[in-house]
Amino acid sequence: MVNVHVYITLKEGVLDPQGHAVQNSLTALGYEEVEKVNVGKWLRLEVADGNNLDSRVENMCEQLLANPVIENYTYHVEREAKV
Amino acid sequence: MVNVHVYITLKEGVLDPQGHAVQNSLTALGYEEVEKVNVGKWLRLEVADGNNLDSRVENMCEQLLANPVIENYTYHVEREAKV
Amino acid sequence: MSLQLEPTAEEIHAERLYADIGVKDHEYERIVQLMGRKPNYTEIGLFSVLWSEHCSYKHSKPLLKQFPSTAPHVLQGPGEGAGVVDIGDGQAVVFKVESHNHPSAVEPYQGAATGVGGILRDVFSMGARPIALLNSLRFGPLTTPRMRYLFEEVVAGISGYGNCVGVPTVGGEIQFDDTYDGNPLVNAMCIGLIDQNDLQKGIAAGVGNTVMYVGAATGRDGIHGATFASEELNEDSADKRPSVQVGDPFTEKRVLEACLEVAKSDALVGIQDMGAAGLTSSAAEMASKAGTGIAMNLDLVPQRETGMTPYEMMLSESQERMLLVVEKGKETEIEVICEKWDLETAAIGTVKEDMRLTLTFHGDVVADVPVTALTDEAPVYDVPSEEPADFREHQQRPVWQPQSSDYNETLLQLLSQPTIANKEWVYDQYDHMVQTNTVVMPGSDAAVLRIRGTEKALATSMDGNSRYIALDPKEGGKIAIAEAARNIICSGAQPLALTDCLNYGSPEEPSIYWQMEQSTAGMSEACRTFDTPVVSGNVSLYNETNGEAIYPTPVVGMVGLVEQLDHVTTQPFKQAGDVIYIIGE
Amino acid sequence: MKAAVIVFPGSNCDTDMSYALSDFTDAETVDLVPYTAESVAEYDAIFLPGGFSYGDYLRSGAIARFAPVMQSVIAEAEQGKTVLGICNGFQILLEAGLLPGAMKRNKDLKYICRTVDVKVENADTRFSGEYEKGETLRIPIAHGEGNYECDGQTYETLKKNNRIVFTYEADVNGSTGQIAGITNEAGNVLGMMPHPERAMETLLGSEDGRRLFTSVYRHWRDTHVVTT
Ligand SMILES: Nc1ncnc2c1ncn2[C@@H]1O[C@H](COP(=O)(O)OP(=O)(O)O)[C@@H](O)[C@H]1O
Repeated sequence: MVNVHVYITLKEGVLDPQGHAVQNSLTALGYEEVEKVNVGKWLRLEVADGNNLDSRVENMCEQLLANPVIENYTYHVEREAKV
Repeated sequence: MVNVHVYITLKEGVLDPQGHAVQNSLTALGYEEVEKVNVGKWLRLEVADGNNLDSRVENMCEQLLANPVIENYTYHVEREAKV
Repeated sequence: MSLQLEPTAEEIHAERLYADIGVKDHEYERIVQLMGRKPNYTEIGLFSVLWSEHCSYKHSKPLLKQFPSTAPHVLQGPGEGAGVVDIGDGQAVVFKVESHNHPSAVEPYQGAATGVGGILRDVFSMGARPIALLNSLRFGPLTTPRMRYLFEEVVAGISGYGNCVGVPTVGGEIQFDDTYDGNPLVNAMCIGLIDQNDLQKGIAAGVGNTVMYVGAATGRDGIHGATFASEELNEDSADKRPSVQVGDPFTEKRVLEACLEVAKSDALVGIQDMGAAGLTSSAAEMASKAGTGIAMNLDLVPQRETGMTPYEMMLSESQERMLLVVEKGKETEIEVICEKWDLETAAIGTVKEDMRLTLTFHGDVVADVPVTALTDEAPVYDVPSEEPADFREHQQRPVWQPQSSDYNETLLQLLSQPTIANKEWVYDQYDHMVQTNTVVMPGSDAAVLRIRGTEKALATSMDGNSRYIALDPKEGGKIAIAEAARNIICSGAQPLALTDCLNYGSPEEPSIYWQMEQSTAGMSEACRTFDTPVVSGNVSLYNETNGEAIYPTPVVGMVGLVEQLDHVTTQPFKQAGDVIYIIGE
Repeated sequence: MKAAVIVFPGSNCDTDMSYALSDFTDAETVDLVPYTAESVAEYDAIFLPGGFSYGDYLRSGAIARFAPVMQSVIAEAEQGKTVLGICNGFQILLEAGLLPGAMKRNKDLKYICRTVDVKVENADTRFSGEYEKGETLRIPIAHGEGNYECDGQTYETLKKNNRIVFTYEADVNGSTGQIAGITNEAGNVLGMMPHPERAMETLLGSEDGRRLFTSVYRHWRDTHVVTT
């Protein structure tokens, strides 16, 4: 079993209303040092390890997890340290 | 300027209907190797570097970014490689 | 927590562990007497939730008895999931209000959302399709970030849940006052429509019938929610947080559709929502109403988490779950319907003759309790009451005549009070039109919903003014009913009946109990005058923060019938030149 | 005309849509078709209703787009059959790639339920034939994710080819070009966020939505019924 972490965010150039709202709230709370915020998703998948893990994960992202029209994704596979 | 990445997820034991729906959908699409999905948030903050960065970020998480009642968070600070 | 780590019956007794879960010494003694032995950990857990104020009404039952609750048009008064009122043509309207104050104070979004979820289930478990939601909210002044957060999140939670399930939120009311600073109130009401033939009850009748579980799997959510709701909030409340229940409106929508289909099946004998105190209250109450017992095998309960103990399963308040009693041999009929809606089902038990709730787990009997001990034998307290010292003072105060030198300015000041101001910001977030029956939308005196296929409509409104009640509970109680009735009448409807939510501080405080007595007496009197019986309701006590109680806040939800759609009247002035009358004093 | 209204788990405007069709058009058949149906080929027009299919989890429409029935819906759309998605239905059509662009959360992050002014930009489609170009309609919106997003080039193409059928008269949710509804290139698929099925009767506030359904019906009649 491996943990796959998928990170999804809006593409550069796509307005991020959520990020904007978070940044405004941070400024209002006095965190003026924060200059930009993007809000994205982080999905953790527990996956049975196997052949083609990478290409399978990529397919999942392309097909379902991210919307390629407005989103980018990256992922990384975390293999538990062998005992 | 540094990039701070904040990762937010539901606490252990808190129902994650979203994760559940995504997992079902992945199974239906034939990705039966996926045994569990959690959907969390990933925020990227561009922050002016400075003193107490860590404690400031922690405060932001506690105060606004995460909902400590049901969510856990972690973060890491990515400093751009010096030229 | 594993089973072996649970305290033994002896330890629970010797170390008074029952007190940690809200059971008083004399209550414990009574439990031992009723059982003929000391309860084990699971058993004391069952008692702690069923004997909590939330489930047993131990401090409020005598007061509820005063309410008129019968009339020729009342088909079902208090006692079931919701009240049922005849509206002619073989149809009936089903409604109830429920509080979710404490959960909302801790986690406002989920607290409010699951409040909506719970009241929806109370209505559709009767076999009725929910056609409208309302809510009554109380917050402190919006001057602190915390209060603005609570307010925004409560509204978002109501909207997030109701909108997704597809039941329009058509009305409600909001007031802001210092008294709610530490203890906001979130009361949600649901109205359903049903063909009288389809009415269902929460009973476990028919020895040998199967007890089935439908809906979301059980997790450790909200364990002790019902006890928690019966305690005051204090600094420790934060520690109880991880037990927060999270709502899943998508599952609720499927449970709703499945239950309405199941309700048409002959296989169904009884059905009840697993609300507060989950599996415990639904099983015990269904058996109690039928005079039967239930034996359940907890290994068969669908579980979301591993290693759950019987105690945890019985007390879990995981949302979107229903308990069904199904005619033996007809289980597949139910399974087929649930499968269509992609829902988990499990046959987890059997109706017994012995009038006991018997639970087995991993082959052992882990609880064996007489059903009546859990329900009928729950204590009812005769509480001392005492007129508060300042009551007479208030009464003797001279009538205050407001003075204003600039009426325009005063008017603007009044209109900018959050309590008076336009609430569009709130109701724009609620889908108030889905199901396409909303004739009068939020913003008028009462919301009006047409009944498709007829010329009739329903009018509904929620009202309550705790300041009046704090000053004079009896008159204030009458005023609350009268206000609701006026709103219904102004909309062109005849008031039919009402549901009420009684939000107060600790009943163990004599002056608060006195307020409860007086205000409910006033309400009862007004109900008789208007011929609007109370068909359902809810009681929320211990609304206090660090010893400071809220104003007594009974809230009324009334439903009226519009006989002809063209009787519907709305609030705004219609055109220049129309004459304005004032009726009344 | 045989009309199919698809019911996904979590759809909640399905019955409203079906009333709009059966009470206000001359459609012979209006069926609520479950998401598990294998084919919708027998229908002349396919309607994807509003609601929260699959709870709108992950992204609205993302999971519904893979519901079993969608294969057939996509195939029929590609063959030129009339397909109309309203609100969540629009979101599903976007996710399915039958229409360009994507939906984001409303610019102020709140769900909005309100009747708004919607302008008819193109009255020359099978969905809007009974409206006048430039006409203002009063139609309710009810959505949290109706902030339509597309890249500049897509927007230019939509404009150039008259594929923008409806726009909001005010910026209600942040949509690119205040877009409220668009068609595909062939003009047989329409997605729109406003709810015409909620604007069928003056009793409920407006009947400006009626002509959308009658337009679809008339188009079907004109192309299928041989008049003698
Ligand atoms: N204030 C009240 N007025 C009238 N009836 C009430 C009141 N409070 C509770 N009831 C009735 O008592 C019964 C039990 O209520 P409750 O425990 O809230 O049900 P549930 O288990 O569905 O939450 C219900 O029929 C309810 O309508």
